[in-house]
Parts: sequence; C-alpha cells; structure tokens
Amino acid sequence: MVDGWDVLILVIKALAIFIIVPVAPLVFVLAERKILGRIQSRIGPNRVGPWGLLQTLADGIKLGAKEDFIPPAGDRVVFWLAPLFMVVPAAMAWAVIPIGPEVEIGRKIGLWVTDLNVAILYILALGSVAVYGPVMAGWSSNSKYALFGSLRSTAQVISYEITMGVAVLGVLVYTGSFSLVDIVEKQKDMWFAIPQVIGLFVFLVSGIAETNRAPFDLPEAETEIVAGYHVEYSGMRFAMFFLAEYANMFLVSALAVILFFGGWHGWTIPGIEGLTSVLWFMLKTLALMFVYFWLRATLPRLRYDQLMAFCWKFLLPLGIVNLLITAVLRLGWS
Amino acid sequence: MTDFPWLIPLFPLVAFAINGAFGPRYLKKATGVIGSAGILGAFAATVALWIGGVHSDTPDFTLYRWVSSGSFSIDIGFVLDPLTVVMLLVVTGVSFLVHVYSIGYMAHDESFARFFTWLPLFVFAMIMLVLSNNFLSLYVFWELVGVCSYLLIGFWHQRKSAADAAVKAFLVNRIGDFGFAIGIILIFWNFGSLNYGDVFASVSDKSPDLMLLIALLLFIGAVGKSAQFPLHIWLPDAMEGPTPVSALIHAATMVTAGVYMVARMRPIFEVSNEALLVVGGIGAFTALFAASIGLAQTDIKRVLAYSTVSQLGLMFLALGAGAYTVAIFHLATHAFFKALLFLGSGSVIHAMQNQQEMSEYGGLWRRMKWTYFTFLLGGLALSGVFPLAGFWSKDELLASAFFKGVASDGSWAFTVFWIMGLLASLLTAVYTFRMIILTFHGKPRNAELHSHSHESPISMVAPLVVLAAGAVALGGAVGFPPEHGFIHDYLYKVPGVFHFAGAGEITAVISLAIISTAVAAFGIVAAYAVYSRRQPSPEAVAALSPRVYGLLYRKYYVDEIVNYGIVGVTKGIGLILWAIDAKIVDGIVNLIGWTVRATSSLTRRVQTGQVQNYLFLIAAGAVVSVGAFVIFR
Amino acid sequence: MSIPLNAYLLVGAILFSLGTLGVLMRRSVLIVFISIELMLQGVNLTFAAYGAFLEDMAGSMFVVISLTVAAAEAAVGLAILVALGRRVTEFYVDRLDTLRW
Amino acid sequence: MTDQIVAFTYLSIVASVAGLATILVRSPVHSALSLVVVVFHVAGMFVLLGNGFLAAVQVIVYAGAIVVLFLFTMMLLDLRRHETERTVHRRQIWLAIPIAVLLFAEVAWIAISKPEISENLKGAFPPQTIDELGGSAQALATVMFTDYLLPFEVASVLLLAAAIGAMVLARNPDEESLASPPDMIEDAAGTDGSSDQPEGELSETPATHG
Repeated sequence: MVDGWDVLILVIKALAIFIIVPVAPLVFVLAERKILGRIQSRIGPNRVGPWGLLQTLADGIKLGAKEDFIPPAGDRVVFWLAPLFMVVPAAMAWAVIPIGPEVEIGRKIGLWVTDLNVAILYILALGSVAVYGPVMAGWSSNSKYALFGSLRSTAQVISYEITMGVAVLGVLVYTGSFSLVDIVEKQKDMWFAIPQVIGLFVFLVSGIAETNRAPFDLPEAETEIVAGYHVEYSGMRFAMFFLAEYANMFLVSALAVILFFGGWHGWTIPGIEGLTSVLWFMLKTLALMFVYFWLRATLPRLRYDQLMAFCWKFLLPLGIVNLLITAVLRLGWS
Repeated sequence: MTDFPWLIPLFPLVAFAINGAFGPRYLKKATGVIGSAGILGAFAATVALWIGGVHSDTPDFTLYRWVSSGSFSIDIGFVLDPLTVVMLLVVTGVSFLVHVYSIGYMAHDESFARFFTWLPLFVFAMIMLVLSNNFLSLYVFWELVGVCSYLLIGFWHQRKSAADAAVKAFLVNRIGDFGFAIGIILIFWNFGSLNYGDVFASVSDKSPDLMLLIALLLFIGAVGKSAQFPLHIWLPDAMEGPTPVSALIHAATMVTAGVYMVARMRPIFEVSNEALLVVGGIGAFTALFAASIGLAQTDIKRVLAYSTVSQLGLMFLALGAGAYTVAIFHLATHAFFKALLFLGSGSVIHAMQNQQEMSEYGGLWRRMKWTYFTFLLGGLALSGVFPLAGFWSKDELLASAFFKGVASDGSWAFTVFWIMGLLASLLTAVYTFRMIILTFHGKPRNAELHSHSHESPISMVAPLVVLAAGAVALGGAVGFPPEHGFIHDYLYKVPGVFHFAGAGEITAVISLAIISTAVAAFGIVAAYAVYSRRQPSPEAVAALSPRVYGLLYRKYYVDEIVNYGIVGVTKGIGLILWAIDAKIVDGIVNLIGWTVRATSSLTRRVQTGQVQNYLFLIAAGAVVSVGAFVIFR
Repeated sequence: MSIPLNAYLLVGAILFSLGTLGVLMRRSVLIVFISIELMLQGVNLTFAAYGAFLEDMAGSMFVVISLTVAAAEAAVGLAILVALGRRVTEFYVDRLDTLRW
Repeated sequence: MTDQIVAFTYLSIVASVAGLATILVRSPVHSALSLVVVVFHVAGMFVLLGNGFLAAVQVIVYAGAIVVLFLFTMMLLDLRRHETERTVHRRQIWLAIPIAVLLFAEVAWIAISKPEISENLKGAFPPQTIDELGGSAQALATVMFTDYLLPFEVASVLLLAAAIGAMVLARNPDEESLASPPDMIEDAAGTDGSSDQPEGELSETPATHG
C-alpha cells in the first residue's frame, strides 16, 4: 500500500518537473541562438559570461524588471490569465512522459510521474487546451494585430491537431494501448519510426505547426502582424509565452521520441541501465530539438493559405493513407 | 490452395485505384501499362488457380463477413469450382488482350487515363461477379458491371449519340435488373439466406410454382444483361463506345454474365421444365431474329453486335436444353472469336479514320493483310467451319437442342428451336461473309479513305494474332472429342452438372456435325454468290426485295415499336391522367389548400418568429411532462 | 464510489437548469448557443454517472454520441452565424425574426 | 475516502458557480471561458467516476474544438460592441426564471429521491472488468464496435454531413470568383510551397524574441 516513501518519491518527481520545465528553456534559447549564429556564419551571443553562457539569464532579469503593462481597452482578467494557459498545460503534460524504465533504487521506481492508461489522450487534451493561450491573449489585448495572430493561431492549431491525432493513431494501431510506457516497451525490438515512417513525417510536421515554430510561425509573424497574439505583452508575462513555446517544443520532441524513436531504448551499460536509458532519451530528444533550430534557420515562412492547404489537402490525406496501410498490415499479420 | 484467390480481383482493383487517383495528372500514358499489368496479374493468378486445381467438394471460400445482423449474414466469399475457373480464364485472358490492344487503339485519345480507369474497374467487377458465392454480392457486381458499361459506352460523352446510347443501355438494363432484384428478394424471403449453397440445397423443399416464378424473374435479369429479345435493343446502340469496349464488354464478357448466371443457377431452373422452355425459346427466337437483322446492317460494328445477340441466343438455347457445359464452351470460344472480330473491325475503323459504314469500305485486304487474315479466321470460326473453334462448340450446341427435342422426351418445342438454331447458323455464315466481302474484297468504294488506310500498330495486331490462334485452336484443343473433350470433363466436376441426354451417341453427333457444317458452307457460298460475283454493292442486293430489306434494315421496327408503342402509350395515358389530375384532383386540393390558408391566416399569429418564445414553450412542455412523471409515476 | 449517485444527478440537474435559464433569457445568439452546450454538460454528467453506477458502458456510449451531436450542432450553427454575419450586423435572438411567416 | 468527497465537493461547487457565470456574464467571450471551466470540472467528475477516457475526450472535443470554435466565430464577427447593449430578454425573463426554477425543482426532486440501484439492474462492466480490459477506453471500444456499431456509423455520417453543411453555409458566394486565382494554380504545382518563395527576405535574424 501507499507509505510515506511513495508520497515522498511522488513529490520529488513533481518537483523535478517544476524545476526542469522552466529551466530547460533557458538552455534551449541560448543553444538556439548559438546554433542559428553558426548556421548563418556568425558567432552568436558571447558577451555575458564565458562564451555568452549567461546571456539568457541576463535577458530573464531584464524581462523581470520591465513594467507589467496591460492595455487599458483590453480585458484585464483574460489578459492576466492567458499566459498561464500557455505555461500550465506544457508543464502538466510532463506528468505522463516516461523518461526512463523502471529502476531499482531500494524499491522499484518508474521514471515517470504517473503511468496513465489514457496518457496519449491526456496529452492531446492538454494540446487542445493550449489553444486558449493565444486565443485569450489575442482577444484580450484589443489590438488588431493580436486578433489576427490569435485567429491564425486558432485555425492553425486546431487543423494540425487533427493531423497529429491521425499520426498518433497509426502508432496506437500497433500497440493497442494509450499508455506511453506500454508504447515504449513495445519498441524494444524495432522503433516505430520504421513501419510508421509516414506517420513520423506527419507527426513531426504537425508538431512544428502545433508549437507555432518556423516555418509555421504565422501567428507571430514579425514581418506581417508585428508579433501576433503577444504583441501587447511585456515583462514577465511575455517571458511566460516565450518559455511556453520552448517547453512545448521540448514536449513535442520528447513525445516524438517516445512514439517513434523507441523512447529510452538503446545500448545500455550494465549496472547503470537506468542512467544510460535516461541519457539515451535525452540524447534523442535533444537531437530533435536541434532539428527544430535547424528548420528555423533554413526554411522561410509559409503563406497562410499554403499552410492551410498543406494541412488539409496533403498532410491529412497522407495521414489517413498511413492509417489505412497500418490497419491493413495489422489485419494481415494478426 | 484456397488462400490466394483474393489476388485475382485485387490486381485490377489496384490498377483501377492507381489509375483513377493518379492517372489524369501524373501517369497519363503509363496508365495503359499499369492497367494491362493489373489484368495480366489477375490472369496469372487465375492460371495458378486452374493449375493448382479446385476442389469441387469445398467450392466456397469466405473472404470476410460483410454484414452480420442477427441470424442473417452476408459474406464476401468466392465460389471456386471449374465453372468459375473457366469463366475467369476467359474474362481475364480476353481482357488482357483487349487492354494491350487498347494501348494502341486509344493512343491519341485525350481521355486515355480515364479509359484505363474504367476498364480495370470493369474487369474487377466482372471477376467479382463470377466469383461471388451469394446473391447479394452477385447483384452488387452485376450492377457494377452495368455502371462500367454505362461509363464506357458514354466514354465519348461529348457526342450526343454516345451519351444517349449509354442512357439507353442503362435504362433497358434497369428493366432486366428490376426483375433480377425481385427474384433475389423472393429468394431471400423464402429461403432466409442468400448463399448459393444454402439456397440450392433446399430448392426441392419449395413449391415448383414458386421456383418457376423465381427462375423467370432471374431470367429477366439475364435477358437484360445478355441482350435477349425483347431487351436486346441496347446492345447495337452500345457500339457507340470505343471498339475495345465493344469487344470486351459487349461481346466477350459482360453480356455473357446472363449465360453464366443461368448456368450457375441451374438447380433453380431445373425444377421446372417451363422455365427451361422459356430460356430455350427466347434463346432460339433471339438467335434467328438477330441473325436476320444482321443481314441488312451496313455499319460493321452493328453487324457484329447483332451477331453477338444471335450467338448469345444460341447459348441460351443450349442452357434451355440443359447442356450447361456446351453453353459455357460456346461462351468461351465465342469470347475469343467475337473479340477477335471486334478488334479486327476496330483495326479497320482505325485505318479508315473512324468510318464505320461498310459502304465506304472495299478492297482493304491488300493494305491490311494481318487484320484481314485474322478477321477471316474469326469469320470462319463464327460461321462454324471445321475445324475452327466455333465449329466444335456450335455443333455441340445444336446437337444438344436436337437431342433434347428428338431423342429425349420428344418435346416438339426443342425440335422447332433446333431448326431455328440451324437457320440462325445459316444466316450467321451469310452475314459474316457479306461483311468480310464488303470490307476487304472488291474495289475500294471510297478511294480517298482507301488511300490513307494502313496496317495498325503492333500493339493492336499482336492481340489479334493471339486471339486468332485461340479462335483456330481453342475449340479443337479443349472440345475434342465432342462430349468428352477437356472442357467437358473439367466442367463435369461442378457438382450437379450432368451429361446432357444423348451423350455418347457419337454417330448421331457426327451426322449432326455434318449437317451444321454443310449449312455453314452453304451460307458462305451464298454470300459469295450474292456479294462477290455481282457488283458488290449493298444497294443492288437491297433492290432484290425492298420490303424485306427495309424490314431487316429497320431491325423489325423494334425500336420504333418501343418508342411509339410503349413510350407513346405511356405518354397518352399520362396525358389523360394529367387532365384528371389538373381538373378534378387539383380542384379538391386547391379547395383544401384554400381552407387551410384561411384558417392558418388566423392561427399564424401564434408564430411570432421569436425563437425564444418557442423555446419557452418547449421548456414549459418539459416542465409539464416531467411534473406529470413526478406526480403520477 | 463513496459519492452517491444522487449527488452526481443533482449537479447534472443544476447544470441543465442553468442552461435552460440561459437559453430562455439571454438575447445574444452566441450565449444562447453556449447555454445549450451547458445543458448538454448536465446531460452528459447524468449519462456518465448512471453508466458508472449501473456498471454499463451504454452511458459512456451515449456521452460519445452526445459529443458528436454537440460538435455537429456547433459546426452547423456557427456556420449559419458566419453566413448570417454577411447580412446583419447584430446577433440578437429577438431581432432575428425575418422568416416569421 | 475523504479525498473523493473533497474532490467532488470542489468540482461540483466550481462547476455550478461557473455554470451560473456562463449564463450571467455580459460578454460572450467570458461566457465561453466560463463554459470551459464547467467542461474541465465535469471532466474531473468523469475521472471520479472512473472514466478517464471520457474525461479526455470531453476536454478534447468540448474545450479543444467546440468552445474554440465559438471563440473563433466571436473573433471573426467581432462582437465587442454588443457588450454595451441590453443582454437580457426583458419581457421573457419573468417567465424564464419561474420555468427554470420549476424544472430544476422537479429534476432535483427526482435526482434526490432516486432509489439506490439494485444489483439485478447492473450491466456487464463492473470496475474490475474494465480494469481487466485495460481501461475505460478499451471497455468502451468493445461495446462501440459491437452492440453500438450502427449508432457509431450513423454518428460518423452525421459528422460528415455537418462538416459539408458547415462548409457550404460558411462559404461566401460573392467571393467565389476571387477564390480561384494564383493560389490554386500554385497548389496544383506542388504543395511544398515554401521553395517558390523568394529567399533571403524572409530568413530571420536570430534572437528576435529576446
């Protein structure tokens, strides 16, 4: 039964998430700026601290010290709530992400906060809740740029959520379980990236669109609508949007690793399997994060109609074809 | 062995899907190759099925359960017996050759990809029709081949005549399909199952009258699909479609679905002699009737169309006589030589820049030697000359009618049918050689077209040669000796197929063979005498007896009778009914309407247009009904 | 299952009645719409509660069907509103009575 | 099981208050956001009922799709200025309140006086069966694709019809002549439109956020 240790372990896990989710983006922002710099034959930030390592920290302090401005014609309550709706789902989703197998430290401890039997649905649900951030932010700002940004964001996120769901369904057909731990265990011999290569493509593209990243960053297109839905935000509130974006990227990458790249599976060193597994998981996730930065440096932004046409006329049919193929293969083999 | 037959329909279906999805935009001419490859795959799988052998003891093979509702279920399943295999070999084999031929024939058509979308779909539907093991899927694919036929007849839908012909084919078929559908419903009603096996097993428990009714209704479907009198009128018009379509659908495969269906349903037909008599009678009459029309037609494809109707009539004659193997045998040989003739005529039409009137032809044989010789072989086979394919099958066919009439129970009707069949064979030989002479011999009647004519490309000639080889050798190869040839022994494995009466009386068979050969030879000589010795022009022949010629040329006025008789009478009745409706019924209706209007102009005050008023009433209603529940429960 | 069925049903009744009230008294088309969704929430809760206490999956099934209906209703209803938006500028239920008779 | 009672009390109170807010607030946007709160708390009650699948689907469909659609429409129509007008149906409110109260009284009375469920009424899915099947999703699937296959299919057809109907309704007939031009042609050329954008102009400078 439940004893004190279990509660303690649970608290530690939860705390870990609440530390990692806000801190990781600090690292990612610096990494992104450095990588972008290298790709564009520049050096990147190098003034604050050794090799510019403290640049993000400095930016954070700057943002924290800025005035917290609320547009007078805006809707105060909604304006205040919007950033929370961005950050909280991104953090909550980590509750079901398994970063490693069950390890033995005095007792059996799974390297996840909870192994929900509807974990994937839970994450999709949180993903659909994340729409509210841009919507509320854009509407409550009472500014036309912000409104445009949130209109775009809504349509984009809702549309790509469907393709993402369809891509995930392909994996579910293989595993027959919503539990992420089960899904990872099923990939012990073969990553789903191989039979589900189309699904992987659809998932990654939808993931990039879901997180509003380049080349799908239309909701915050600087050149057209200034900065989209968070144009009126400043200070810590802006920082929260910023943080949520990177947290979401991290989440989508981790999810892709779990669904398609075998999660924590990899060659392990005997004796410290738990540690190597976590390292594998982190390595794969960071590799996908690098893809995000790389895409941003490489691809120009899409036009809005291209974005929607791509989703509905190409990606969704592709996902459905993938699902059909998967279903037929499963029927054939079962 | 029974784990791969699903491949047979899959190949054409995949070809259809690929061509349909990507053809018009990306594949274009490659669709021809993909379509042909798909059919070749189906053919190969069929051959594998044939060589692997089918077990006649367990012919059913269930693919999956389609509908399951209570005790009633419908499976998508296959019936795998020799009859199926023979049909599949014919369908896929001829289809493959026609596909290859079409690559050349349709090369310059804008809608090339569309053509190679519908054609594999048709082959898929036809294969599934043949493979079906229950009435529902038979009916579904029966309709699907009809749809494909419609699409392909109206392939050049820009031409009004083609679009009209497509609609006509569809409507006429609908009459037949209606009977067919009622028959199937009756079967389900009385048997509670739609599986062939279940139904056939309990046929003897039902009353003969009911079985006669069901058999006749099913036969109406066959009459429509196989273009038998009086529903034959769609087939000649169907020649508006591209010639490969005519060859494949309207000669070799789809129109034989009726023959196949009756052969498949033999336990139902055999319950009553009346049903067999009707089948044989319609067949014999149609054979003679269509053959006589064929004498006077000037459009080369129409001659072939009436010839097809006539030959199908002969097959039904054999079915009526109970000689199923013979009917299927003739179906197979006919598929080869009639496809050959159609494709040959297509080659001629191709060379003559789409001119189909034989009055513009003449003297083509020097310019198109390959086409000419293969066409000649096809013509000889159709006429039933020894030892070509048509001889073996047609001879047995007539013999079966003869034996049914004379030798068995002395049913005089079949003696008459036999004579009609014999006359039809005579006329067959006459019109066939009239056609060959008018097309290939004599002087060119249109010098300009003649000078532009040329032999067709290799992809068109090659199928002709293959089909010609089939037309020459197939009959002897599988049908010799009569009654005990390969195909007979093979088909006898089908449960319930028996040797028809008179089997084994080899001397009688041979004497009948001599009669039928003599008839064919007489017909050929007659055609030669009329068309070649004299000035070979149709007008001169027509002048011999204008009245008869006119009657034949106008196809016994069947189209006109249908048009003025049925359609006109229907319109007349409609007019009278309309008058009644307009004056009396409408008067009453208007009175009622006026009353309603008067009252409603008072009551409409309740309609405020305020949605919430209505919603309020709904809520109040809910309160009252829930309250009633609370109080009175 | 320490919570009695009645408690769930009561919450369902509250939501349903509030939705009814909203449908009947608000003028804005959108809020009427939203109130209908609120009624559906009450109904869904009742279905799910009965399903759980009767240990029958029919309750969940009904909720799923109800979700489908709600989604279809919202899509069509809002499409009508968007189409309406091209003709009129104000969305009050009591003003939209052009199709009276 | 005090934790369940605490959770239920919290969920029911917040759901009721948010429901009240949904129908009372002035702005449709606030109303929609209140509905989201209701949706979440009802989803929480589904979890309490042991039906995690339903809770997730509820959030995905209601919060993620339907209410977002409402907000989207509100933004599209820009309803802000209506907030200054009268929001309540003045003539009808005096009828509406009694009717709603009466309805509530009746339904609540039924709810409270409902006798306990006897064992023989219970169906085939007690909690342990659901656990054996692997969870509420699997349990629902077993009935959805067997006993309720027809309703399931009908529902899917309904969705299809609604999707097509919504598209037809929302399409602007006046803009149809404008809808075909260059975009469509480009789409036909290839869906990967990013490559035919002029380069250089759009490639971003780093750290535009910071």
